[in-house]
Amino acid sequence: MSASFERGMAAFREVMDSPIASFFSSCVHCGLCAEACLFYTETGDPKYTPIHKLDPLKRVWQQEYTLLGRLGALVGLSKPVTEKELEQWSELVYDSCTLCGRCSMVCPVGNDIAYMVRKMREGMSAAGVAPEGMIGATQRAVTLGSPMGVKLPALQAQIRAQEAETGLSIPMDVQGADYMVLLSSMEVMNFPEYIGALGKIFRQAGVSWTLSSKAFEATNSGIQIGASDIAAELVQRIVDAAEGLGVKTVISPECGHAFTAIRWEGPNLIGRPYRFEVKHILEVLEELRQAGRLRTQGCDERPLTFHDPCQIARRGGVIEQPRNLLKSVASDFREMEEHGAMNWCCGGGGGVSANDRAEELRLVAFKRKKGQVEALGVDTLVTACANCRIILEEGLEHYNMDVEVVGLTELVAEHLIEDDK
Amino acid sequence: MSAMDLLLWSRGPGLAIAVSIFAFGVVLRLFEIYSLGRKADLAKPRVNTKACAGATVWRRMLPDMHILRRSPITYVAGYLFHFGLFVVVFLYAPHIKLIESTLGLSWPALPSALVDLVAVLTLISLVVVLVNRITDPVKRLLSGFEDYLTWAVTLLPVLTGYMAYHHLMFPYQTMLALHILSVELLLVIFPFTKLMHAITLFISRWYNGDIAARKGVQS
Amino acid sequence: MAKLNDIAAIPIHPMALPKAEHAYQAPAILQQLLAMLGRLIEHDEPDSIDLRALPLTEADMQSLRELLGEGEVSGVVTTYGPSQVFETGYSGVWWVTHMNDDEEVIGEFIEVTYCPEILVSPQDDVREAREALRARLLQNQLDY
Amino acid sequence: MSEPDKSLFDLLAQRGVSRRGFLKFCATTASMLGLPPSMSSAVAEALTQAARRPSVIWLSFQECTGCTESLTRAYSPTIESLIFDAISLDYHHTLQAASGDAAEEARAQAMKANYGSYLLLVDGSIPLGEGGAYSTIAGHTNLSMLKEVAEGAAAVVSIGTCAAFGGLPMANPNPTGAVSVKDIVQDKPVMNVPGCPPIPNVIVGVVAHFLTFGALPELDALGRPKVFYGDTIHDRCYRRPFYDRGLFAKTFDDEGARNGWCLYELGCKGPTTYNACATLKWNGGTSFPIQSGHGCLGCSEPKFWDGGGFYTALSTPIQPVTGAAVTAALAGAAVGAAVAFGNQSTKGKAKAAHTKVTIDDLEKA
Repeated sequence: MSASFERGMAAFREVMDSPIASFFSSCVHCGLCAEACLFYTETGDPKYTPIHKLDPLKRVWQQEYTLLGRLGALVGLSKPVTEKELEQWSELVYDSCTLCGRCSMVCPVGNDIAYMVRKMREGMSAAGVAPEGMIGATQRAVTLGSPMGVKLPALQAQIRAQEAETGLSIPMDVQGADYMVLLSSMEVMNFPEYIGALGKIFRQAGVSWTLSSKAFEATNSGIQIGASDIAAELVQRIVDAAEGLGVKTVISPECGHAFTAIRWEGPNLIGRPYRFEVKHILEVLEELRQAGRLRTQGCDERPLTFHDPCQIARRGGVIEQPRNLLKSVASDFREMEEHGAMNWCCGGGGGVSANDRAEELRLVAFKRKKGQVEALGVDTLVTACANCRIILEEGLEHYNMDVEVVGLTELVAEHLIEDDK
Repeated sequence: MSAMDLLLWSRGPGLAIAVSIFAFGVVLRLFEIYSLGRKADLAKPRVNTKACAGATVWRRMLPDMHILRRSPITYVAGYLFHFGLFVVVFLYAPHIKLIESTLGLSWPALPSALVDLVAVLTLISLVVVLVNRITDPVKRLLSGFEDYLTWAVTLLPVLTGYMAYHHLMFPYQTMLALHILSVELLLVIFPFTKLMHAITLFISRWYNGDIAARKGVQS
Repeated sequence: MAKLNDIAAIPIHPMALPKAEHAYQAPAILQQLLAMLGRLIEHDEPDSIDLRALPLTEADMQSLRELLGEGEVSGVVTTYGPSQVFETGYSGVWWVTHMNDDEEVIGEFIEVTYCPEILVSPQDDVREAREALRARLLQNQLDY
Repeated sequence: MSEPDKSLFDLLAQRGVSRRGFLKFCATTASMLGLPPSMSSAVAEALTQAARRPSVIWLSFQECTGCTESLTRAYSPTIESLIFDAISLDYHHTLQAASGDAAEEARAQAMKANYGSYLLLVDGSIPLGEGGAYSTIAGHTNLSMLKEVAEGAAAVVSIGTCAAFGGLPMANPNPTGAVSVKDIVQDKPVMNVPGCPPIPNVIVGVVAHFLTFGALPELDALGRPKVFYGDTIHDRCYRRPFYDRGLFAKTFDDEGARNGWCLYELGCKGPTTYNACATLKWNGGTSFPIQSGHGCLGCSEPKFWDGGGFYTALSTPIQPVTGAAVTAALAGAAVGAAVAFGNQSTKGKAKAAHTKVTIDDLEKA
């Protein structure tokens, strides 16, 4: 079997549910979702209006799931969706949507547009119109265990380096540990200090934790490309490892969509609830801080702000925790005007960062974040998502801005009180 | 057919037909929507979502201030004509009488002159909405025949009502008949066009609020 | 039907007398009279208002009468029922009420003129009167 | 009998009407005709010029004699009655002294003598059911009599709602198959003077207009003289300001009713009824229904008897809609269930056809 238009159409039919039918029934074409989408606000091109990106899905719904649409189709009044259209829509559904969900927050009739784009990608990927870059990343994730092709030996090498630097030992495959930590390839390759930071924090807090050699990768390309079967396979690896080790809690790394994949979509993908809990690393850190087990000293005095990763804040509900943590280690924390649940995306979420052909558009969309940072006059940007971090760094560099990007976990780790070793 | 015949038809069989199609259509559409079903969410929710979903239904009545600044015409004209329609439809004495006679519910009316003024504001804002739809690139891209049809069918009852009240163009009986017929047209197309949003927006907001609230976000 | 005997017990509420605030049209009519007086003075154009063509309340009529008042001249023209004519407190504004033999009002006007036409002796009548008088004198001469 | 060489003015003079009296007559006639006071000189001129004393034939069909009663209640016996002195009412089987063959003979004579110029006044509707057997006069059906008399008429005036629009006899279920005059007479000018009954002054007024100006007055779309039927009762109602302020009597004995508030909610049909009741009033200008505390029934409009209850507001449906709506909703549920079944099957088929997507399925072959 291979991807085909028919498989795509069948997938559209399969994903249709009551919320989608209600959303399409409610849309009054007011166009306000455009004003919430950075791809529209930064380009001014109306084709980037979020609801417009769903046009083929809407027509399938109308023509196949409403009486009037069926009658219309019978007498030849409706325009059937064509393969060519799906190819055209590929750019709108993949390149110009980060699934950030900002449109879903402002729609006056309450349509969750991001929910529908996620569903629409099921059909788009089945029809074979997903971007090459994302297909490649997905294939690597399944065959190699990581979209970036990071294998266990690479991780082990990074762990050894961190152990050397911190003088701590990083636990691996510890049966019965309380926490199993997941990582994203980007952290492994680009920000290995995250692993060291975790080691320091957990040592101070006295937490029993472990990594798994069978499942350390938390990112899930299946979610981004919209192939639930593949996403389920990737989630299953983690579930098997966590349940095999008998951990109580699995910790999602500082990566937005990984959190969505493992925390919110996972149980639905594998078709059953977990026998463990899933928490984002920031939730765990804030719990430890509140319990007095995470003690810090000193404050970073640089003016800094926090970039909310969409999937962690707006689509993940982790909003207060990073602020509490940040305030405990920074004295000049400034909020962007629109933040938390109404933050603006960096432009690289939802698989856009893995999609080479979207790069130019993504850098145009970055102007929104650039403007937000400039308005605050800060020189440090804290965030909690490895993907955001890379996109922010690229964008800042592209626009020649002298702003440093820091991971929140590492920032917290830097201010840990050094206990007797 | 005399004006009186037309009026009697519109007040009698016409209304019965229109209300029947409306009731038929709305029930059918609700079946269509709910029959597609929704998979139970197996992920452990952060909070009990019912109250939050209900809150979203109400919260979406208010604009996001940043979006309001970006698109003031959509909001101001949109609010104005929705508010105007509400006043004209539900606070004008003859309309209340109609509701009372069919549903048995009644409430005090506003002075006719005030309703008249609101009707004018409604008409103006509807025209603004149309101009905005034609000139704004986003709205123009999204708009099709249905959008212009529903606009016209929404405008007509207000316009004919205003004209009947002021005895413009046709004798009162004819104008009143046209007014009632225009409302009947609205009822007939309501379930099968985006006018249905007046009902489904509550369902949509509920779903939206529910999806967000499971994750601990008030949307 | 037994209740029919209680018919005397049904309360009867006489309608309240019209109140001054129910005089909706009177102010508008006064405005109109002002304009009519202007045209009479400047262009010598008399005019009148047909009160029965207007939807006036009793209160309107009453307040109009009170506001206009009564002036120096009043009289009755008796022809096919009486016609009452009086000048209001405002010179040039006359109130004319035509009645039939049964004294039912068949026409009611406010006339803005120097003298209502019905009071002026018709030229033909004056001419006939001269002839009649002349004939009478001629008769008298014969008699003497 | 008739003196066709004499003008109305001459006739009046003959009866001792003075020049002042004539002036008064013209002023009140203009007022009655709904003309502005300045038109009274035009009336005077027309009357002095006019030299006619037309024959009038009055036919009564399916009616209650209310219209004739109304006519005889026109201000008596003075000025307007002179108009009737000026016409020759040659046949009116209720009012005339002659009866039987003599009466019918008078009609035949009048028709013969004035063929093509007489005015035909009709009250009552014409039954067509059972070959017209429901109403006959001297062995003639109403239909045949109307056709016969209308043929030689200069114009026809339908007096009352029955003649004008079918009225009560034509009301649902219309057992006699009643129709209006206009349904029968289509080759003559027909003027409608509806009302149940029409205001007496209006009957007199339209005849006066015919006498004065030699023609029917300007008519509206329903064939009614605009001077009397140009405005709705509602437009000319002294209670209108209460409507505009939203003050309505809720029952016939509440505070609002006592304060003279608008009767809209008590079923007043004033807004859709064109007539002169609110200005001309009844009983010599004494009052009219709304002034006496009752809503307008809309009696001068077509189908007023079938237009919903007299005591239900104009904006309410005239037939219940709840039953139809419930039935329709049930039908919607039934069709909805069928569509739901279809949707489930469409979705089910898509699901059944689903084969697990693997990484090899992401690209087209």
